[in-house]
Amino acid sequence: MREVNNYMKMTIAGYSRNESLARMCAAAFVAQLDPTVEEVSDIKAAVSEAVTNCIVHGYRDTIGDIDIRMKILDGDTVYIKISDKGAGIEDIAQAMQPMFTTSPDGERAGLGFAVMQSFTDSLKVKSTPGRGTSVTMLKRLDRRG
Amino acid sequence: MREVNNYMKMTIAGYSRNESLARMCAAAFVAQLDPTVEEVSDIKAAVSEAVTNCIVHGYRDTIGDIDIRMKILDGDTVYIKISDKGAGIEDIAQAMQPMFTTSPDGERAGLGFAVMQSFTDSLKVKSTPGRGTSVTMLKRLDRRG
Amino acid sequence: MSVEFEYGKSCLTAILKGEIDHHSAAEIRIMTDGELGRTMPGTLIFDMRGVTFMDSSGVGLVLGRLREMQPWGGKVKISEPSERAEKILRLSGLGNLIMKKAGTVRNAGSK
Amino acid sequence: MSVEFEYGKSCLTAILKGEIDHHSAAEIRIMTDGELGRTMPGTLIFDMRGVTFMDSSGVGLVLGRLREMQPWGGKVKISEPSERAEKILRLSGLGNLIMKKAGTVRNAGSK
Ligand SMILES: Nc1ncnc2c1ncn2[C@@H]1O[C@H](COP(=O)(O)OP(=O)(O)O)[C@@H](O)[C@H]1O
Ligand SMILES: Nc1ncnc2c1ncn2[C@@H]1O[C@H](COP(=O)(O)OP(=O)(O)O)[C@@H](O)[C@H]1O
Repeated sequence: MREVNNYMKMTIAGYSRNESLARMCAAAFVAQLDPTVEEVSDIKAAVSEAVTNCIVHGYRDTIGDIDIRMKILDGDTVYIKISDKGAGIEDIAQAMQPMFTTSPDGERAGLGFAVMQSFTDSLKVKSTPGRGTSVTMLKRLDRRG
Repeated sequence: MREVNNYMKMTIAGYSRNESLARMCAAAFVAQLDPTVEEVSDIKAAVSEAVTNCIVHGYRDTIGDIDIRMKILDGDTVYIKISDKGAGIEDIAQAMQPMFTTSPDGERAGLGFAVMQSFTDSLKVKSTPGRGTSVTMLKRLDRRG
Repeated sequence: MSVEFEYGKSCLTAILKGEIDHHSAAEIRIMTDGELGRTMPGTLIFDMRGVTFMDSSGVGLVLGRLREMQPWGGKVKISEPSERAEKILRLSGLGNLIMKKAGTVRNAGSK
Repeated sequence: MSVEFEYGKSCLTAILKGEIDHHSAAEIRIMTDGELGRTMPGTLIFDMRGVTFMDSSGVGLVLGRLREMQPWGGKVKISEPSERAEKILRLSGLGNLIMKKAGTVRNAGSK
């Protein structure tokens, strides 16, 4: 793996069709670190969950901006911060419990945070009700070659 | 083709390895319009030229931020604006002439603007010496289906 | 994402191809619920061999269909998810719905 | 992007695979100039069959090698560029360096 320092930030509209856009851009960003297929899949899943949460819970029936920041730290760690300016979370500890969901239509499994947690090395959630939510994830890539 | 309204903006660091990042994100953004392979290639080439110019001419031996904005207009037209805060261009008309280049090492062909022009439907260049340059391109996609 | 349906004896198979996220899960749900309402199968099989990406929306999709089929006591099975999809399904306790390659689609309805 | 070199009678072939942009062109240039300096071939062939993307950096790459080979009067040929790469090469008047499938790599050196 080459030592790389890099960053990118992007803002996408909170349409559900942009979930795949976010995943693809995240995968493109980490490509230069020569990650394994598994590492790319982990990052895509984590990004997908975080972006979906902004759309489904943050903005609900409205369309708002989602900010995605990515950085490479120490040449081998991917930093990902995804934030919205939507509804926010009242009780973060409760929200992070596996199977907990406030989704009314029953189509959410309450596993978004669980997936983010199990597919990255570190997850931090900040939120202010009425102001928005940000999740920050770190993923260390295996040093190869 | 589906009627789609969408937008995205991103900022990338002016490292040459991010030329491919910019192309991939642009391709991912237009994917939802169900474009032809040729249309995607046209857009990738145009984005690649504009981003390369920011890196090579705008920032030269320094690393600066490159802004990329994309929008979908009228459901079938891709709007792309790429800008830097670098050196700027003294004489835009001269710069846009095919084969004109200020590249000192002779590895540039002076065809960046020619490619942008021939692969998109509209190209506008704005620049202020010492302040930076922006190129705005429009590409109409074929309506299919 | 594409969905194709195959009908067996009291068994509906939804062959999923592509990526399952919140966006595409909504499309799969609408199409699948249409078929479920018409055919009321004893078993719904999600054939996941062609799924290239799945996040927790896939779990929501399965849970939602289980609920949908409750009125007539229908079951859901998941056929050949990728290793990664399986990991996510197991996170939610849906591991017991998974059919591996050995237990093929044909004898799933009787299980 | 990857570059492989093949040596023929007074002919060096650089087999390019992947994407040619300003970033990768720099890598190709360094490797190719190393080989050129060692072997001083009469003809350098860029084999572009495996090139999946090319912007005007590819033209700069060709022009730069033409200049590099000027001291000994070497020539550059471009073998089987894609339709799109060809379009860009023709924009710059390099169309006459292109070898299509009919004129194969073998007899290019004598042309
Ligand atoms: N960006 C967000 N904005 C507001 N609420 C959120 C956000 N992300 C998560 N939540 C809250 O946390 C809960 C659990 O999230 P998660 O574990 O991703 O499961 P799910 O998305 O399936 O509900 C959500 O149901 C919601 O109440
Ligand atoms: N973003 C930019 N900042 C400063 N100068 C630029 C920029 N883009 C283009 N130019 C000027 O315009 C010239 C022509 O550009 P172009 O047609 O892309 O050819 P090339 O990049 O091969 O030089 C460049 O050589 C440079 O002088």
